[in-house]
Amino acid sequence: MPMLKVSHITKTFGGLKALDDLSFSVEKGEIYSVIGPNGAGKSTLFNCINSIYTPENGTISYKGEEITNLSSNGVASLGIARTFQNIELFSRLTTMENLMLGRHLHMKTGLLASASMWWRGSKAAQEEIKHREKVEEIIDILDLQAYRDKFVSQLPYGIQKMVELGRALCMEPDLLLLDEPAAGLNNEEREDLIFWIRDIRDEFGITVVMIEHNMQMVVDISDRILVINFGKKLAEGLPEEVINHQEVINAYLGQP
Amino acid sequence: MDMKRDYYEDVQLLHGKTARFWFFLLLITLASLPFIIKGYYVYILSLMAVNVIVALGLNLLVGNTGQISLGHAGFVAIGAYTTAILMISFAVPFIPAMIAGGLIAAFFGFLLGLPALRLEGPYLAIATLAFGLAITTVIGRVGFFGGHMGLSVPAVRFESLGLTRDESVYYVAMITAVLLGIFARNFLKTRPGRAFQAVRDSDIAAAAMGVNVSYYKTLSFAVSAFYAGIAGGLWAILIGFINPGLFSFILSILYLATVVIGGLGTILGSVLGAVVVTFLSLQLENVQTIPGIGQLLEAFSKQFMTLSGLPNIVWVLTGLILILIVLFEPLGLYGIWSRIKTYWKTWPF
Amino acid sequence: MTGQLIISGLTIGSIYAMLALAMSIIYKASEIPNFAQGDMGMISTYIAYMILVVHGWPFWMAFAGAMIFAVILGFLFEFLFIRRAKEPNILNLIIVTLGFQLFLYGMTGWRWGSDQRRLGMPFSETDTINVGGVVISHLGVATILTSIIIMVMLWFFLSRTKLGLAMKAVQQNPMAAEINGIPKDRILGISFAISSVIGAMAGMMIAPITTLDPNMMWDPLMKGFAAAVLGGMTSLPGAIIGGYLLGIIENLFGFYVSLEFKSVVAFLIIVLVLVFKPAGILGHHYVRKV
Amino acid sequence: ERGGDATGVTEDEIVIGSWGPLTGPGALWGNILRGMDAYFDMVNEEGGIHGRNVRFVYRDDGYEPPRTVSAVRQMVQNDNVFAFVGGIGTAPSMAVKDYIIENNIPWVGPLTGSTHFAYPPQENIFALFPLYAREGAVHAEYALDELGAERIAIIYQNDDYGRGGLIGAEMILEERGMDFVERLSVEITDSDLSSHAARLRQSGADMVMMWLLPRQAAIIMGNTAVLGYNPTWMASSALGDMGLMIDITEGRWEGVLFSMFGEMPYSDHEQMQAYRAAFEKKYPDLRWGLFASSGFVFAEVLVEGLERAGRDLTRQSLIEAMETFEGWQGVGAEVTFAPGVRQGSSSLYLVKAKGGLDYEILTDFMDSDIDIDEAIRRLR
Amino acid sequence: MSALLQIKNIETYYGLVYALRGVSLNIEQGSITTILGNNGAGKTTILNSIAGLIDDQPEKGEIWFDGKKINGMKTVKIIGMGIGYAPEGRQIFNELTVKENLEMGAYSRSNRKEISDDIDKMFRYFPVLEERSKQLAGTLSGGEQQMLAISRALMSRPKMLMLDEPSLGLSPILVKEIFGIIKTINEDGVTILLVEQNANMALSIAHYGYILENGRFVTSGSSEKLRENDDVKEFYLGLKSETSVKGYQRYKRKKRWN
Ligand SMILES: Nc1ncnc2c1ncn2[C@@H]1O[C@H](COP(=O)(O)OP(=O)(O)OP(=O)(O)O)[C@@H](O)[C@H]1O
Ligand SMILES: Nc1ncnc2c1ncn2[C@@H]1O[C@H](COP(=O)(O)OP(=O)(O)OP(=O)(O)O)[C@@H](O)[C@H]1O
Ligand SMILES: [Mg+2]
Ligand SMILES: [Mg+2]
Repeated sequence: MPMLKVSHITKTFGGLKALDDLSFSVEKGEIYSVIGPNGAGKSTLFNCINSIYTPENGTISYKGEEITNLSSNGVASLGIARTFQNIELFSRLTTMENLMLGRHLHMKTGLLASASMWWRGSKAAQEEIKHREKVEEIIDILDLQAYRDKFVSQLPYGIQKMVELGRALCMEPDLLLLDEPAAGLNNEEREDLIFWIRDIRDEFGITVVMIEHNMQMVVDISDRILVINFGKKLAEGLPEEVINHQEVINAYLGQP
Repeated sequence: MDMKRDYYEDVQLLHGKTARFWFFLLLITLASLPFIIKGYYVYILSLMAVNVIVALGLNLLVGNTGQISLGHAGFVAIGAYTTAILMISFAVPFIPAMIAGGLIAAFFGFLLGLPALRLEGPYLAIATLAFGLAITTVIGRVGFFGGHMGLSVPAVRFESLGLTRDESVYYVAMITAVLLGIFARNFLKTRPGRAFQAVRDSDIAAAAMGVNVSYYKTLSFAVSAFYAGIAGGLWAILIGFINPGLFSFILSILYLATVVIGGLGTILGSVLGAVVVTFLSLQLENVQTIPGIGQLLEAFSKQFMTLSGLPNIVWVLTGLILILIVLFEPLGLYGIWSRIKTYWKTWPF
Repeated sequence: MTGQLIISGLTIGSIYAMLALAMSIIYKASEIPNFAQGDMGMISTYIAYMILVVHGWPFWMAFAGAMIFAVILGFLFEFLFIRRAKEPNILNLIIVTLGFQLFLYGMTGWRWGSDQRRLGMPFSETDTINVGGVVISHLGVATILTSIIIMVMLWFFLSRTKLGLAMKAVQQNPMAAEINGIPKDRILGISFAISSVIGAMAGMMIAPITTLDPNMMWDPLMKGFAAAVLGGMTSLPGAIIGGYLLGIIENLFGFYVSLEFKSVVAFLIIVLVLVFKPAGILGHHYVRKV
Repeated sequence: ERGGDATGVTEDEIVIGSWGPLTGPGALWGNILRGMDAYFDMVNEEGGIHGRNVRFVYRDDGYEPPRTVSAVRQMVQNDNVFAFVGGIGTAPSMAVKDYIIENNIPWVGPLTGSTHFAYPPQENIFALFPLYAREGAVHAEYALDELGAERIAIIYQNDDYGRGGLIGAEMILEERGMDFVERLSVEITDSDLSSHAARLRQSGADMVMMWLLPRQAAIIMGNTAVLGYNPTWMASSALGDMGLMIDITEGRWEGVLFSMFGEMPYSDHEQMQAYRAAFEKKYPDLRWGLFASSGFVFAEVLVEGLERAGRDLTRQSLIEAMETFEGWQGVGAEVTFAPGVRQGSSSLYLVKAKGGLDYEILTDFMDSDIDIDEAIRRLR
Repeated sequence: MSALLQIKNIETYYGLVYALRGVSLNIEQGSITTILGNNGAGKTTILNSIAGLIDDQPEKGEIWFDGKKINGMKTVKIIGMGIGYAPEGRQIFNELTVKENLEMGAYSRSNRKEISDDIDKMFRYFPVLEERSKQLAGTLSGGEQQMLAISRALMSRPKMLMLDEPSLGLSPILVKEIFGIIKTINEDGVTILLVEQNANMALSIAHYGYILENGRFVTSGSSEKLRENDDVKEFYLGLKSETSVKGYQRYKRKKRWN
């Protein structure tokens, strides 16, 4: 059973078909990249998967279960995490608080429990402490120690991207959707990112679906690549197949 | 890295000896004040405590969840009327009546939270304004609620504890305010509070983290209304008389102003805002009696304005103070406070 | 009777519509609902009263004087207060407008005392025109016409010049507006001035009916705000339609159903409309894309 | 020196307190306080009361009950007020009533015709303002008996004041087997009354009773005039400030009947003229009218009480002295108090407005003996 | 050639954060100058300081543009002197259409004919914008927004154009094109200040380059010279010989900057 299966989804905006009868599936443990020209419908695809949009046609299923009509938070609770192209951090919170929000689904403290947090042993305090440990782990992995108590709106662009990745990791998802994670990173930082994404897959066993325009990176780490154009599948396959595909070169890569 | 930090420190109510010292000093002061100061000031402190409670709740909604309410006086009204009617018609003792008032207000908060799910900005402002208006209109029309005439609220007095009426109200109000303040602080530090703020900053990302946005939006309305309802009950026994006119739109706006000039999204801001606004609203009229300034104002009035209009100086000053605080300190009184704190910490550098 | 009620509704609705226009102009440029709007109009009306009644000068001078005063007041408000806001956020600015409202309210009471006063207008508020059994006062006709003329003029002005677009740009992203060379401050100043003038006209139109007094604009302002929201908050025709609708609903409901609940019901209807159309009748609901 | 509570009384001073709106929507009534202030100045100039001057403290409450509560507490606890006089408005007075009773502070003439202050009688409260319900009844009787009105409508403010008038008149109409042809309530915030006007015209009433604030009275008269509908208007004493009403109704006030509980402020009554002079001397920029003169009407009674209480002034001695009033008359109606009787006066007379400040007095002081208990029952 | 923009030793703070620690920079008329640097080095801060977007900053130093001192001036004035700016995060007007966004870019100009010609020119650069010209800009895809932001900055026909990571989010084919476009614009006489993460591309079109680290320039020079620099090679161009190993960042070669 594939981890994620998208079949025949269509999403239109006014007259524009952002996704047009698109189908593909992602296997567990894969790093699967989605590429395509600007405006091809890649982000729209992600938005359909995590239910920000509902496609007009077609179905999306996750581990065999249909998720097309769930709410966004419902999708998240099944173990699908994502990052955003334009950075959607909680801007007036600190890095730490942003990351703790990644733990939201794993925590249970309700209003009453949290109101009655009076001593170390109280339920809310215990839970905070426990989940802080997980968060610190992610902080260590992503080298975010220096930014722990900074407000995220004051962080440089690249660090914000890392915090967003960290927040998604804190959810301990099974499927991670990354929308242009390397945009705005320099060479060195991108290298780091490549390691991290590999680690994420190898050590945590998370399946990764990634949208990215940096071909070097895409080719480097993808198991398979999907190319879409005008919302339709243009090509799908192994990296070397795809980058040599003539239509992909014409529409997306350009002549070398 | 073995130098593991104690994560409890971050959520601990009072971290460090100094914090504990000041907090207990504050509690002791609050507890002993009624024996030191005159009755009128005890009354003012009680009034401040009541307004602190409203501000705490409203700040949760406006500052932390990012929703506006121009109808908070409506929740205060619900709390006040529930408390009063339970006490008058059903002989319920004050404390349970007050809690019932809070709960019923919370229920209405939940109801108002539903349309609020779809609305934002001025649209939400109008919806909440309409709510506040509807509550007072209905109360004013229905004889059971005392109509426009209003209700006299029974006095509360804990005689067995040897307290006078003023002292009784003072202690209930103060204890409630401190408790609710700590509650607010506790859930802002933990999961529900973070969810509120996530909804404020980006509802889309919040949902992607698994935060149920609708639930937290309505919850925040309900909790905020609960605070207002409790404050309503306290206010009712404090002034001893309620009528629909008390809970006007202007009052809602004053609450909002309290929160903003105190500092959005902070507990201390709510407290400072409520204390300062209450104080100003009671004391500003006395500028006319300050020697020197009083004569100056009179002379000015005679020359350019009217002498009989001079009492309006209260509004002029209130307006200016609101403007100045908000303009020059976007974080409100809380901002001023934290600036002073950093100044002392870094002094003399 | 229904026809009569609709006409009376239109008359008061025109006042709401003008205030709604005034509100939405500022909102268009800054997302601030200006709660000082009403009292800015009120104090300008007092100026007209001073010129007309106290000094006994002709009406057109009073009118001109009030309008000039309104322009200056609008500019000054923006220049002295709105512009100075550090890291402005909407709530802070709303409180600034409230502060200014209190300030003006206090100043008026201080200067003119608490007696209600009469502002005479060249249009009689009791001489009427009779059209098929439906009567409308001269003042009523003038009020309705004024509201339409203002709307049309504004609409032309904003759509024919860059100003309308620039206002929207400033509202949506003040920082981006500045880096595109759009003079944010000047545009805000202009919108405050325009809306102050419209508010002053509303004040002068309503004062002969409700008497001139420092409290006269609060209720109409709330209705105007509600009307603007009903119309869509940024749409000029929306503001006019919202104002008219509100006036008419109030009158019909007051006559046929209940006087006691007429204001509340008007508001509740607005909320109902909003639940189905969260951005008002002519507003667009923009959904943020990620 | 006799025992008893003499707070606020010193060798040469008596502290008297009051409150009312000097700002805000009710600021119009503020002149009552200024009238009182001018009156106490006058008393002090003439040598005070048994060698003591009155020190008058009054505070602005903006007609908001919570502020009244603060103001009264401040006056009691910080200013050591001996007694209160006036105190404007039903709701604000209601808010402080229990507190003043608890502290047994003499309170003469709350400025409200609500029944809450003398029914049941309170030891320390001496009500002077005619009950709204009585006033409504007087109006109805006059309209029916003297004017022969057949179709009567009423437009009233939806509160204690308006509803008081409504119920009083209604009780008289019921006695005669009649009913209002239309009863319309007005909210204090209403600024458009055209649907009220339409309903009035449709009712075909030949007489309309008006229990409103001046502003709303002007609005409704304007709105009905547009419709070409001109009934006979009969207004409560709260609308009795002719100077104001003539001005804001643009002369439409002419011909309106309204009631008064004291000498007309413009009358040539000698004492009233003296009061007017005193007021205009103290407040040259203020308009003399009903509100200012009411201040004198009410404060006069308190001062008479203080005179009667003698030099040994205590709260108890003042209360006892107040109870000796029997048909005493200053510039207001006759005042009578007794143990268990705390509504000191209740009669009014009717006036008809003519052009400008001219008026015609239509009747002597009149009273109506409606069943107060029944009125109270209906008001609830 | 003379210096169009001159920055003399500016220092910029965000509250207590010391972001620029004495930065000096000369931009020759008609040149393309690029600033490279790590995340958080302060690149955006330099551009914002020039544009006068940070309140009361820079704290020290001077900025001269076109013979006039511009620090302390209002943003609108500075922009009005002939600076176009496509900022970080695009900052488009979300609820205006694509076309309206472009018109706002030309706010300071009044010749309608020329403006509409220029809009057509932008549509030639980025044909997809023409297809989307009536769409609300906020609903554009990320890359489309980026194209819009660049076009909008060009609409004022600036003397100097500041671009903050223009290639961000663009497809490979467009990245190539965009650098081509920048070159064309420059050849039309517009001076360009370019902040980029794509150091390869940036250095391939730039005349001069500066390397910023921690709020200071660590090295600068002509782009040829920089491309020869070992540190630049390793850290910015990614021309390392050894294959990377996991945990590599902890054992980085120390930068020396000669
Ligand atoms: N809410 C919307 N309303 C109208 N059009 C939309 C909306 N969302 C997306 N579009 C359009 O749909 C198309 C696909 O957008 P999408 O964001 O999915 O592109 P993308 O593949 O992510 O591109 P990029 O690489 O530039 O981010 C674009 O042309 C965009 O303009
Ligand atoms: N508003 C702010 N408040 C406080 N500090 C800030 C603020 N904006 C930026 N900083 C700090 O200033 C420094 C420089 O930031 P800047 O955004 O200029 O970096 P950058 O070089 O543009 O990075 P990137 O490549 O990620 O865009 C960073 O350390 C950042 O944390
Ligand atoms: Mg995208
Ligand atoms: Mg940057």
